[in-house]
Amino acid sequence: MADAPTTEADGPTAPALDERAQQVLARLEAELGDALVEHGSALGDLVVRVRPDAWRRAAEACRQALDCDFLSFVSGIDWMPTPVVEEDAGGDTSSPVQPREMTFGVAGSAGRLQVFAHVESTYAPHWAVTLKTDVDEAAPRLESWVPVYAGADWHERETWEMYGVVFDGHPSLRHLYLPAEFEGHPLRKDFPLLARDVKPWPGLVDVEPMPGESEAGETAGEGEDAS
Amino acid sequence: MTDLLALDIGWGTTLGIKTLVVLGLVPMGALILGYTFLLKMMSHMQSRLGPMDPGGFHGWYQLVGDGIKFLQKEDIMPERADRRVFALAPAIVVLSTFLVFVVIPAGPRIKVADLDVGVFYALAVSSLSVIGVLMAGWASANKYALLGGLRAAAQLIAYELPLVLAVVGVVVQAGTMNLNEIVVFQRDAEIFGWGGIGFPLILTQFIGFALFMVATQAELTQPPFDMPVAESELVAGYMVEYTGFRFLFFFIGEFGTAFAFSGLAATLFLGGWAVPGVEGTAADVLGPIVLFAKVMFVAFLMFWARFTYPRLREDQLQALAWKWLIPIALVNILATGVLKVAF
Amino acid sequence: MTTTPPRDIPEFDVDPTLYRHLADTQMNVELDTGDMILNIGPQHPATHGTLRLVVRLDGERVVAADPIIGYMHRGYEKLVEFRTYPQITTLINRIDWLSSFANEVPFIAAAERLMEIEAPPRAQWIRTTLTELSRIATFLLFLGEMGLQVGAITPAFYGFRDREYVLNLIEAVTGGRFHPNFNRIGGIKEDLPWGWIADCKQAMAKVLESCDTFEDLVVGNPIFEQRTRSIGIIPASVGASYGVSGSNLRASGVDWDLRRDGKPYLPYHELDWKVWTHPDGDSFARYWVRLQETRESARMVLQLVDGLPSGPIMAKVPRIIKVPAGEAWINTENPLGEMGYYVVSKGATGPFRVKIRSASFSNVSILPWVLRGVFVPDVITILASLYFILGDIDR
Amino acid sequence: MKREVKGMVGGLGVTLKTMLRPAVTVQYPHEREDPAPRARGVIALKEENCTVCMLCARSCPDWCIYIEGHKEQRPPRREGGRPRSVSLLDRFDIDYALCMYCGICVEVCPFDALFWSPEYEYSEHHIADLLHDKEKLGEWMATVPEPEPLELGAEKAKK
Repeated sequence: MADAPTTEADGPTAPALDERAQQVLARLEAELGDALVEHGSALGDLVVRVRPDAWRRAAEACRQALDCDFLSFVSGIDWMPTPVVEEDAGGDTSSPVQPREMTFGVAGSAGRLQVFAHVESTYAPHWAVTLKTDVDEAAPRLESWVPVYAGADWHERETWEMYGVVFDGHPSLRHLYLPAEFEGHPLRKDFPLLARDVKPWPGLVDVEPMPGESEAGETAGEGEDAS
Repeated sequence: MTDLLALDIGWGTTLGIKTLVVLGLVPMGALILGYTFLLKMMSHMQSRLGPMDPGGFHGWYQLVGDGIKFLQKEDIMPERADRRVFALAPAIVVLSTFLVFVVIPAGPRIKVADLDVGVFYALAVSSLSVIGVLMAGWASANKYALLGGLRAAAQLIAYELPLVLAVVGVVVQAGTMNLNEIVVFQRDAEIFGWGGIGFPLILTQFIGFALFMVATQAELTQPPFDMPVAESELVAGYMVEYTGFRFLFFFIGEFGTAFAFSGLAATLFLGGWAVPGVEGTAADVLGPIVLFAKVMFVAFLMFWARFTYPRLREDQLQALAWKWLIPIALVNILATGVLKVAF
Repeated sequence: MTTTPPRDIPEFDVDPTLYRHLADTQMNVELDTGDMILNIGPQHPATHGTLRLVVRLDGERVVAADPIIGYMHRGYEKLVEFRTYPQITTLINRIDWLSSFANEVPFIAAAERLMEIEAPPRAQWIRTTLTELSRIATFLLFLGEMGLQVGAITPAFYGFRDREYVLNLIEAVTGGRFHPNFNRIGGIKEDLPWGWIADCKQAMAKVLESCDTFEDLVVGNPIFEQRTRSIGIIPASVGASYGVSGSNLRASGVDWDLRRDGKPYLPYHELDWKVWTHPDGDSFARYWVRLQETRESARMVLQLVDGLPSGPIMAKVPRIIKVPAGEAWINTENPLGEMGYYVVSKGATGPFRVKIRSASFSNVSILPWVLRGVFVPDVITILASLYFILGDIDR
Repeated sequence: MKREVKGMVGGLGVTLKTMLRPAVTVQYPHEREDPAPRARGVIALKEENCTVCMLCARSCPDWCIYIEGHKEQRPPRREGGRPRSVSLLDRFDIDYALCMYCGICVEVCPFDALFWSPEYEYSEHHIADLLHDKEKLGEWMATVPEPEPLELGAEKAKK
């Protein structure tokens, strides 16, 4: 569909797809037709976004038409920015500040949650492709890849417990890493990292000012300037 | 020894002394083998030093200290264990070790019991230990222990046969089952008219010796046949629930039996205490030393293999016993018999 | 050497019914038939840490096996979202702690690509040297460890002993035996200390000698061969669909090595080396392939230190590192297999999302398939031959 | 069959040969191997160089550095100059129970106040004792080695 990748414009100009990636794309387009929503390039690697209802068909196409017999990973991504509880919660400036508005990466997204996967070929010329698909935020569901790639089993279990995406047709969707009674989906952006909340940030300037000098401590905030 | 001291000792006292000697010998032998081979030889084979500090000289005190530590430990019994069987099992294992020691002669008169069926007796009582092992495995109420116990039972039964058959060649050649007489036979026989070193039966019974060593290794559940304890699979097999002095019993049983089997091998194949040309009281003094040296040599071979080889699988072990060792042993007996008649 | 034909294995099947029942064992173990359920781990000598295997036994034969992981899950994918790029290398060091240096490389490479920075040649060569050294360290331990798991104690000590020589080298350069934290975006932290190259050559001679020792002590031993030949056969197609990678897949005859076939990430193409494969796909093949790769790596290190270019070790890098928005997927050939990072950046000082693809995770996920029908001792052999690091499974 | 026998005997040869060679063990408390000069053992603090800029505490991924300070007036360096205000350390603690030994603090320090020392013998019975205060961190300064010379082909250090 849309040929121009909708990467954020301020990034470095993404290198165009090389010849190998072009071939992969051509084959995928032939296999999937209009189920292939968008494609883009992540530093020259092909990233395609497929319609959610074609998720398993995309896997079959990769396995059969592209010889991509090797499953690298299946995982999810939450594009929502981390909600800020208070403006200066503990004054912690050590964590990276991400943009506040929701932006999407290579090949775009329809909403907050996406599932993405990478498959490779063990045969020369070692074709590889990253597949993305959108899942509904309210009721994330997707077809399982297990019938196509047996190794998707654990990856999908992980995605399920970390993002709450339910995979239809998965043999036993149960907790992989976390205890069975765990609630919540830790890798979603609205799941707080408690380790950063329970302890005050030690980076706060704690230099007693000289008598007569103003409080507020901006005097010694030379952290950035000093070096 | 009695004439040497020119004392008239009653049979009761003699029995007491003999019992004490055996009771002392077994832990002693276990200690010596444990220290020399398990702690020191293994360490050096693995490019390490082993214990160096306890006792000052090369950590000689380490095992004694370990023994004392075991005695101080709390006596833990699994909740669902069969308590009486659990408690009895180590005692049976150690008992079988004690009983083997009884018949091994260390000199013309230094012997606890002079049985006419010594060979038969030794091999019979040594397999008593399997009952203890099976009891331990069953009573522990632990799946690993159960697997270990069952493996041990299967293994010890399979290897009893080659062990006995390997010895038959010696018995045929010496014409007696009395261990002391076998030693005397080896001392007095000559190699083509030359009696410098007597006639250690290993010269003709080399195959028998090799089979005996392999079967011994299996009897002692040492690598390459240590499936019943299999550290990396069953953790410690039938011993997994044992601690404190009960574990110490198993330890003494393991190394005591190794000592006893080395003694048997030395007696049957290497000429035992015999030193050609030395007789009477001198032989009584020299005999134990010579026997000890031979025991250490045999034990060295045993432990050398133990520290070098990986372990077989249970079915492969059975295949080895039934397909290779037993047929070879039978052929060996046949050949010995034929040659015995021919010469 | 005769190669045993593989067992009759269906080409491709996922029949979870056999182990679906075990899904419930995580909560309660129910013995509904005469089979015995044996719980191997999380504390068991053969599981190198805290892997837990629930196996259902018929006698000593495994009917079904279910690995339970997560006892060491540290949530790195979450933690890295709260850290800046320079801070992250300390964390990802600890994923596969035996070859920590190799863990850093793909992440740093991804950040460098996004920033359009290229490390100077000398830095690249030193990176390659240290990556290969960590591969040697990992494999030497494996070569000994595998002996231990099949019952021979001694090789394990040789493995630990000889690995020390390599760790000493890594420590002399990076300051850390296990956690070097030595890669920086745009280069490396420090240059080699004086006399290091000579030490390195000596150590490589020892490594090659050590490989011969393992050949005599382990590979040549008929008992070892009996225990490993045709045990745990993984056909190439099944292995690939489970994501089994690295030496494990090459032991199944797949001639695929990311150092040669992947996107170039380190100057491997300037070296003279070969990719080892073995057609059998059994435990023995996996051991054999790793033994050959250890030798190959030692030879590569010798070439690397001989051809080390001179020059700077850091490219020009802004003082505060902000990675431009974009996505990068870098996968590399780590000692345990394919290690990859999918880095999503939004232009901040830290990544927005990092998907860590660790090798052991996929290598171990094949266990339910490969353990079916083997004996309990073979379970241990197969676990050892797949060679996993718990930190690499649980991340 | 010949290969099998060779394999069995070859293994025995390896262990026997090793047994006859000296062991590699170092009897630690009696003798010790010195770690490499670059080894990251413990962090030493040169207090007079510290300006309480908090850079180390901020860049620490584990949040294990705790700093407090105060300001003081000092006489001017040159005649007639303005009096300087300097920041002095009151507290500089590193919690080695949390520290990951990454060395980021040493690297970011702009005034050369933090150094690595290869010293490693500071284990404690109580985890709280692993919090080293500025006096203790200052003591480690004595064990900081000189920077090593670099291998051939390295760029000369800029400092």
